[in-house]
Order: sequence, then C-alpha cells, then structure tokens
Amino acid sequence: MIYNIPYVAVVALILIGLYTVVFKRNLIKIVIGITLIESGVNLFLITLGYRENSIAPIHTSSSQGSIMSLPIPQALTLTSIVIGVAVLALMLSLIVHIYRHYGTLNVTKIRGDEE
Amino acid sequence: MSGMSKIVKTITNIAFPFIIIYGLYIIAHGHLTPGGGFQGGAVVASGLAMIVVAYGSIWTIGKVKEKHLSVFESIGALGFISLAFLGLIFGTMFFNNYLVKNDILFGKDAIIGGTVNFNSAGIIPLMNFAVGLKVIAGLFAIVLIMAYATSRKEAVK
Amino acid sequence: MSMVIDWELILQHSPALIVAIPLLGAFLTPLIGRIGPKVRNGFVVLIALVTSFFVFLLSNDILTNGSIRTYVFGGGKPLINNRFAIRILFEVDGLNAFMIIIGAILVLVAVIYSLKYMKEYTGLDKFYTLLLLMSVGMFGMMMTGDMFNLFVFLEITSIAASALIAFWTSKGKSVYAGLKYMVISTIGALFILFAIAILYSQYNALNMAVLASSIQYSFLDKIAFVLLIAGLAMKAGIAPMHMWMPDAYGRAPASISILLVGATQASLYALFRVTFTLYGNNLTAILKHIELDLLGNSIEFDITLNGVLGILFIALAVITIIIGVIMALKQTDFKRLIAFAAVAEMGYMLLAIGAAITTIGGIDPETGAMIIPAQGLMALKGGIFHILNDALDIGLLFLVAGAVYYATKETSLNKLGGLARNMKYTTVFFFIGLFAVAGMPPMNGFASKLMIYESTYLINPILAIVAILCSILLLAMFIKVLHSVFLGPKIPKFKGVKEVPKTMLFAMAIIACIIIFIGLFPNIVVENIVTPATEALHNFSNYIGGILI
Amino acid sequence: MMELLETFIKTLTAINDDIRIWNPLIWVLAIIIALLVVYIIRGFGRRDYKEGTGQTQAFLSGNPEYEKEKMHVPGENVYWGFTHALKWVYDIFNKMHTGNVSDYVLWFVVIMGIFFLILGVI
Repeated sequence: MIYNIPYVAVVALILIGLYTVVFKRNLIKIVIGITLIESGVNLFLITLGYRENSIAPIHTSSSQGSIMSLPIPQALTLTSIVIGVAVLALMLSLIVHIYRHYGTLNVTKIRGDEE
Repeated sequence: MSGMSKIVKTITNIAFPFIIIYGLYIIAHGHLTPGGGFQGGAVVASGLAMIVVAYGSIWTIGKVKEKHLSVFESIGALGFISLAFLGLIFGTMFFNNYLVKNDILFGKDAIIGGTVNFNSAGIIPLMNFAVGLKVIAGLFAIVLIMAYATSRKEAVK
Repeated sequence: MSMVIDWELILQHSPALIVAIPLLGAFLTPLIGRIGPKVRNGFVVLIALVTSFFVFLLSNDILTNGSIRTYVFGGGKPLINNRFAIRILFEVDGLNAFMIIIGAILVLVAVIYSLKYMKEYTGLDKFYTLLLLMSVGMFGMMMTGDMFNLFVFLEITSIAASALIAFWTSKGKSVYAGLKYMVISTIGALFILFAIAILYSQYNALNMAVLASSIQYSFLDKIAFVLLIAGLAMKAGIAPMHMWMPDAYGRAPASISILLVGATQASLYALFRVTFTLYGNNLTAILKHIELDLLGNSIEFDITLNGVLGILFIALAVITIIIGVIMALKQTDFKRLIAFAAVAEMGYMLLAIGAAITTIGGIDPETGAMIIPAQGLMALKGGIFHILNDALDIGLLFLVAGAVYYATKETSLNKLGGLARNMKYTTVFFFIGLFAVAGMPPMNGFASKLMIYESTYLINPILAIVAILCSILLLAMFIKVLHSVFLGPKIPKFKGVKEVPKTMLFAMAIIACIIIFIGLFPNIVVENIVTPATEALHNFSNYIGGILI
Repeated sequence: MMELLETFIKTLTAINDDIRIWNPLIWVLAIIIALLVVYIIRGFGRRDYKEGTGQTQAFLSGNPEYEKEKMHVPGENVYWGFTHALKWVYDIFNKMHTGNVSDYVLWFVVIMGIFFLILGVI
C-alpha cells in the first residue's frame, strides 16, 4: 500500500493542475497549473524507476551487489525538466509582454481573438 | 529591481564562490556521479541569479552584456552539435562516442567496481561541458533579462 | 581528378543529417548574423536547400525501393541478444518519407518567403534560429521511431513555434496567441508524456516498433491510447479542440503560418502512426460480443476497436469540417478565415482515415498487413494524398494573405478592396489557391477530394454529402475573399500599392507550380508517392520488422 | 524516363481504374471549350455599345450612383443572408469560441473524458 502513495500523489497533482488551468483566471496561476501537471508527470516517471532498497545507478558502483534504480526514467525526467524550464521561461516572458500591452493578467479582460 | 541591503550583499559575496565551484564540480563530474551539464549549469546560474537579486538587475546588466551571453550560448550549443558531427566523421555514426577506448582524452574505460576515473567516458564529459556552458549562459540571460524588463516597468511608473 | 561520391553512405546517414544540418544552422545563425544580414540570409537559404536535398534523396530512395531505413544514434545495433537495447533511433518508411517531402517543401518556401517579408523587422537572427529549430522539430517528429523522442521533438516544435507566433511583440494579440499556443501544446504534450510513461512502465521499451509488437491492450494501454489520441488530436487541431488554430495561424507572420501547417500535420502523422502502427495489432480486437433478442430474432454482432475508433474519428471529423467551414464564412480577417479553412481541411483528412479504419477487416496472418477492402484503401490513399494537398493549398493561401499584408499592412476584409489591378501575380496565385482548396477540377485539391468523396460514398453516403457540401462552402468563402480583397473598385487608400518583391512571388510560384503539376497528373503522384505511404501505414508489420535489420 | 512517359500517356488516354481519378486533362479541355463558347456568345453582343456614354452607368431604380469607392461591398456584408438565416448556429459557435485559453483546455478535458467513456467502457 505504501508504495502506491506516489501514484495517488501523481493523480492528485495532475488533477489539481488541470483544475488550476481550467478554473483560475490569472495567467500566472495558469502557468503554475501547468508546472503542477508537469511535476505530476515527472513524479510518475521517477516512481516507475524506483526499486525497493535500490542504490543510485552509477556505473562504477554496480559491483556492490545491490539493486539499482532504473536510470532511464531518470534520464527521461531530466529531459522533461529541461523542456519544462524552457517552456516556463518562454511563457513567463510572454506574460510580461501581455501585461505591458493590456495592463492586466485576467484572461477574461484581455481582448485577444474571439469568435 | 534595485539592490538589496548591505547584509544580503555581504552574504552573497561569501556564498557566491562556493555555489559556482559546486556547480562547476557537478558539470565536470557529470559522467561519474549523478549530475551533468544541465544540473551543474542550473546551480551556477542560480548563483548568478543570486547576484542579480542582491545587487539589482540594472547594476548587473551594466557588468554583463546580454549579447555576450547569447554568444556563449551559441558556442555551447555549437560545441554539442559539432561533437555529434565529429562522431560521424571520426566514428561510424552521428553522436558516436569515438573517444572512448582511445587513450587520448577521456579515453580510459570505466571499470565496474574499480576506482572512479575522471579520465573516462569519451565524449560525454565534453558534451557536459558544452551543455553546461549553454545552460549557464541561457538561464542567466533569462533571469537577467526578465528581471531587467520588469524593473524597467517599475522605473516608468 | 575524379571524386567518387558514395551515395549509399550519404543515404545511410541522411536521416540524421536532415535533423542535424538545420540544428547546426540554427546555432550558427546568430554568429553568422554578426557579419551581416545578407550573409545570414544566404546562409539560411543554403541550410534549407541542403536539408531539402537530403530529404529528397532519402525520400526518393525509400519511395522507389519500398525499403525502410533505420538510423541508430551513436551507432550499435538496436537489438542485443534479441532484446531491445534502449537507443534513440530514426526509422523512415514510406509514410515518413512522404511526410518529410511536405516538410521540406514548406521549410524551403518559408525561408525564401521570409527573406523580403520579414526584412523590415529587427531581431531577425533569432527569427531564423527559431525557424530552423522549428523545422528540426518538425522533421524529427516525422522521422523518429522512439516515443520519448517524439515528445521531445513535439516540444521543440511547440517552443519554437510559440516564440515565432509571438514574434511581433508590439502586437498584444500576437503575444497572447503565442501564449495560448504554448499552454495548449504544453498540456497536450504532458499528457502524451504521461501516456508514454504508462507504456514504458508496462513494456520497458520506448521504441515504437518494439511497443507495437508487445502491446496487449490492457486497461492501462487503453488509458495510454486515449491520452495519446486526445493529445495528438488537440495538436492537430481537431474540433472542438481547434480553437488555438485560428488564433495562432491568424496572428503569426505568414511564413510562420505555413510552417505551422507543417507542424500540425506532423501531429496528425503521429496520430496515424499511433493508431495504425503502435496499436496496429489491437486495432481489430473484439471489445464486446453482443447478443440481442429482438422480436424473437437473436442478433449477434461484435463490437471491434476499429469500428468504435473509426466512428469516433468520423464524428470528430464531421464536427471539424462543419465548424471550420461555418466559422470561416463569417470571418472578417483574411488570415483568420484561412485558418478556419485549414481546420476544415484537417477534418477531411481525419474523415478519410476514420472511414478507412471502420473498414479494416482483420490482420492477414501471413503478411502481417491489415485486410482493407478497396474502398477503405481508396479512402486511406485519399486521406494521405490530401495531407500533401492541404499543406500546399493552405500554405499558398497564407502566403497570398501575407503578400496582401506586406503590400497594404491590412488584413481586414472590410477595409481591403480592388487590389487585383495593382497585384496581378498575387491575384493569379490566389486564384490557384482558391480553386485548389475548394477542390475544383484542374487543381490538386480535386484529385484527393474526389478520392475522399468516392470512398466515403461507398462507406456511408451521408459522409460524402457532408464533405461535398462543405467543399462548396469552402469555395463560397474564398469567393467572398476574392470579391472583397481583389475585385471591386480601387480604394483610395490603396492606390499606390505595388506588387510584392520577386522573392516572395518566387516562393508562391514554387507552390503554385507543384499544385498545378499534381492537379494535372495526379496519377503520377498517387502511384509514386502516395501508394508507398499508404502501404507503409496499413502494412505495419514491416515497420515493426524494420528495426531487426 | 520511359516509365514516366508511359504514365503520362496513360493519364492522357484513359482513366485509371485502380485510382479512379477523373481525368483532369479532360477537365482542362472542357474548361477551354467552355471559355471558347463564352467568347462566341460574347460575339453575338450588341455592337453599338460605347464607353463613356450614359450606357455605362448603372441603373439603381432611378437613384443617383454613388462614387465607386462607396459602392464596394465590404467582406462583412457578403453572404449576409446566409449568416442571418443561420444565426442560431452562429450563436452556438460564437459561444464556443471564447478566445479564453482556460476554455480551450476545458474542451480538451471534455473530449478526453468522452474518449475515456467510449473506449474504456466498451
């Protein structure tokens, strides 16, 4: 049971993130929601690689006889984090520009493209 | 963003070298221990971001030009991609690790259970250096420009 | 001296080079841009030309020989002791070759068009860097054989595209459109990553071919399937998740709109790859056996996955076509109108593919291909063919809209008028695009749409009727554009308008020539390019076998 | 090269049964003939037409003709009848297109939910 807690956390993080993106009207909060979803997915990937009583997957220490966690999900997570940083930086800088133009971050007040 | 109080500046001055050294260590040992170009670069960039916070973005942008940062970033990316291209020329495939088992540079084979040998893993440490350079320049540029852009807004108000 | 060119070696490495050369070019552009804008422009065109050369070389080889080429990054074999070693690899079969041809045409045209179109703006070093990065992502998505790699390239495309949509930062709407695109594509991509993680957790593999051979369609696989389909459909602009498309297409610079068409179609390609290859073995799986007792007659039938999925796709496609066409008819912004037309065109492709999916009768145990009747095969061919035609037609129309914007700085249909006298060539290109997108006989749109009409009529006549009616509406809406932009009396404000520069006309002419060629000789294109792509799609066992080489 | 030529000739002569595309070259021919017919019909027109006289003026129920610029129908007014008749459809669709990024994501969640229901339950 205790090993299922991370999966519960994954689902909770993704749902909270989706809720934030859908129902919050502030652009910064929407970005926070996206990062929450991202953390959820990253946590899922990391959890997949975990093995009970495992050690860090380092090449030279593989002779100690103990189990290693899977390194590939960790590599995937790292890539995902790097992409997440780029996305976050881009979105925040776009939001800076939006704030300059409209003077607000409320999505209902920003006049973009409708209809 | 203007600078913060003298206490913050002093603590920053003390902590800054340690953070930079730690980040560079993570970059350099990326092929041996958990870590690598991105992680170490992020540590170094956070150290630099601390400077931005303590001294203010306007002071910092007077010291570091954004253009130079983007050149460093390009060099980092170019180094990465050209190492991959060299794999095509000297090795068999794109991204081929042609330096490994070559005994020239980073050419030693990492022995399982043996002592940690810095001189191993072929092009991976070189790629880590390139990525590290790119991440340091890139992340610092992002933090600096965003801080500068928002501080200019404050100044206008 | 004689130089012997080892074509086989070049062919062997070209999958990597198609991605690597634009990547190298992207990072060199800011450095070369310091020398001067002309040198940089020449360099970018050179990079685009070299990339297209490799694309055509590779596609020619694969489409004529019907072979599959795999490229393992870093070298080594993908299989060690019959177990798949985790390696990043590109696998290029007929469908991939078909897609990268579209990508190459779009990238080449976009670069040539940008030279003059973007000339007066600052920050062009970054513009070209991002443009090349976006093409890297696009080509990568079209060629990769690895699920996680697909996600990475998807994100590269999204980030570059979002920055390019918001390139005109002085316009608030452009920046907001860029942010919307980023939010949408990030959320879509994260759910795709979640699905990939679910698949990885079960089969311990990321390679598409290995996954395809081992997927069991368990409950977790179902979840992954739903997440993948929904995420990729959103990225492909299928209604009612299409709303980002008019915003992004309409606000981006015209040369970026045309690349966005390519990026959208790369997502559509990924959608087809997931349904046909990744879940190919399970596509004809029987989900439920139903026995009904109706007035004494017992009726037995099976609900298969392909039936349910096909109907879902068809329903979405019909909604997409109708919403796209109806909304486009009332638009008053030139580019936004074309963007809604692009939504409708996306629906046509999904309609054809969905109709084809419903007809799949099973999997041939000997060849490992799907058993598809003639009308289903024709629908498949029509759908694939339409991907090429849509990219060209919508692309040409976007370029025309960009040319009008370049000459008049105006995109509103209410303010434009009477430009045909001043912009003769642009008007001709618009005519070609108009006929092509509406599916009028001598143009390429007709050939593929006819195949879609015929096959869907055999599968279900109502679909064909909807498709034809909406095509007529497409024609009507572009007649409206023709009337309000090009015809009518000269508006005093636009008396001094001149024809756009020659490089822009040249870029439009490239697409127009291809459109007319395909329109006049569709058989050549269908036999040589579309048929191998279709074979690759339904004969998915070849793709699985491709990594064993 | 010969193969290409053969395909070309095939395109000219016959409709490929396998692909069953209507031959576009015949269509081009038909369009040319249609244009020719139009030109001939035009030849039957009146010869006493002169430019610059009262003949060229439009007759608008006796109302004076506006300037040319004001006569241009802007894009919004084209197909006014169609959009007016389908107002109820447009009301629905306009409500869908809010231009709000949260709603876009909501649609994504809704569609994903429908997929889950259909593919998960069956």
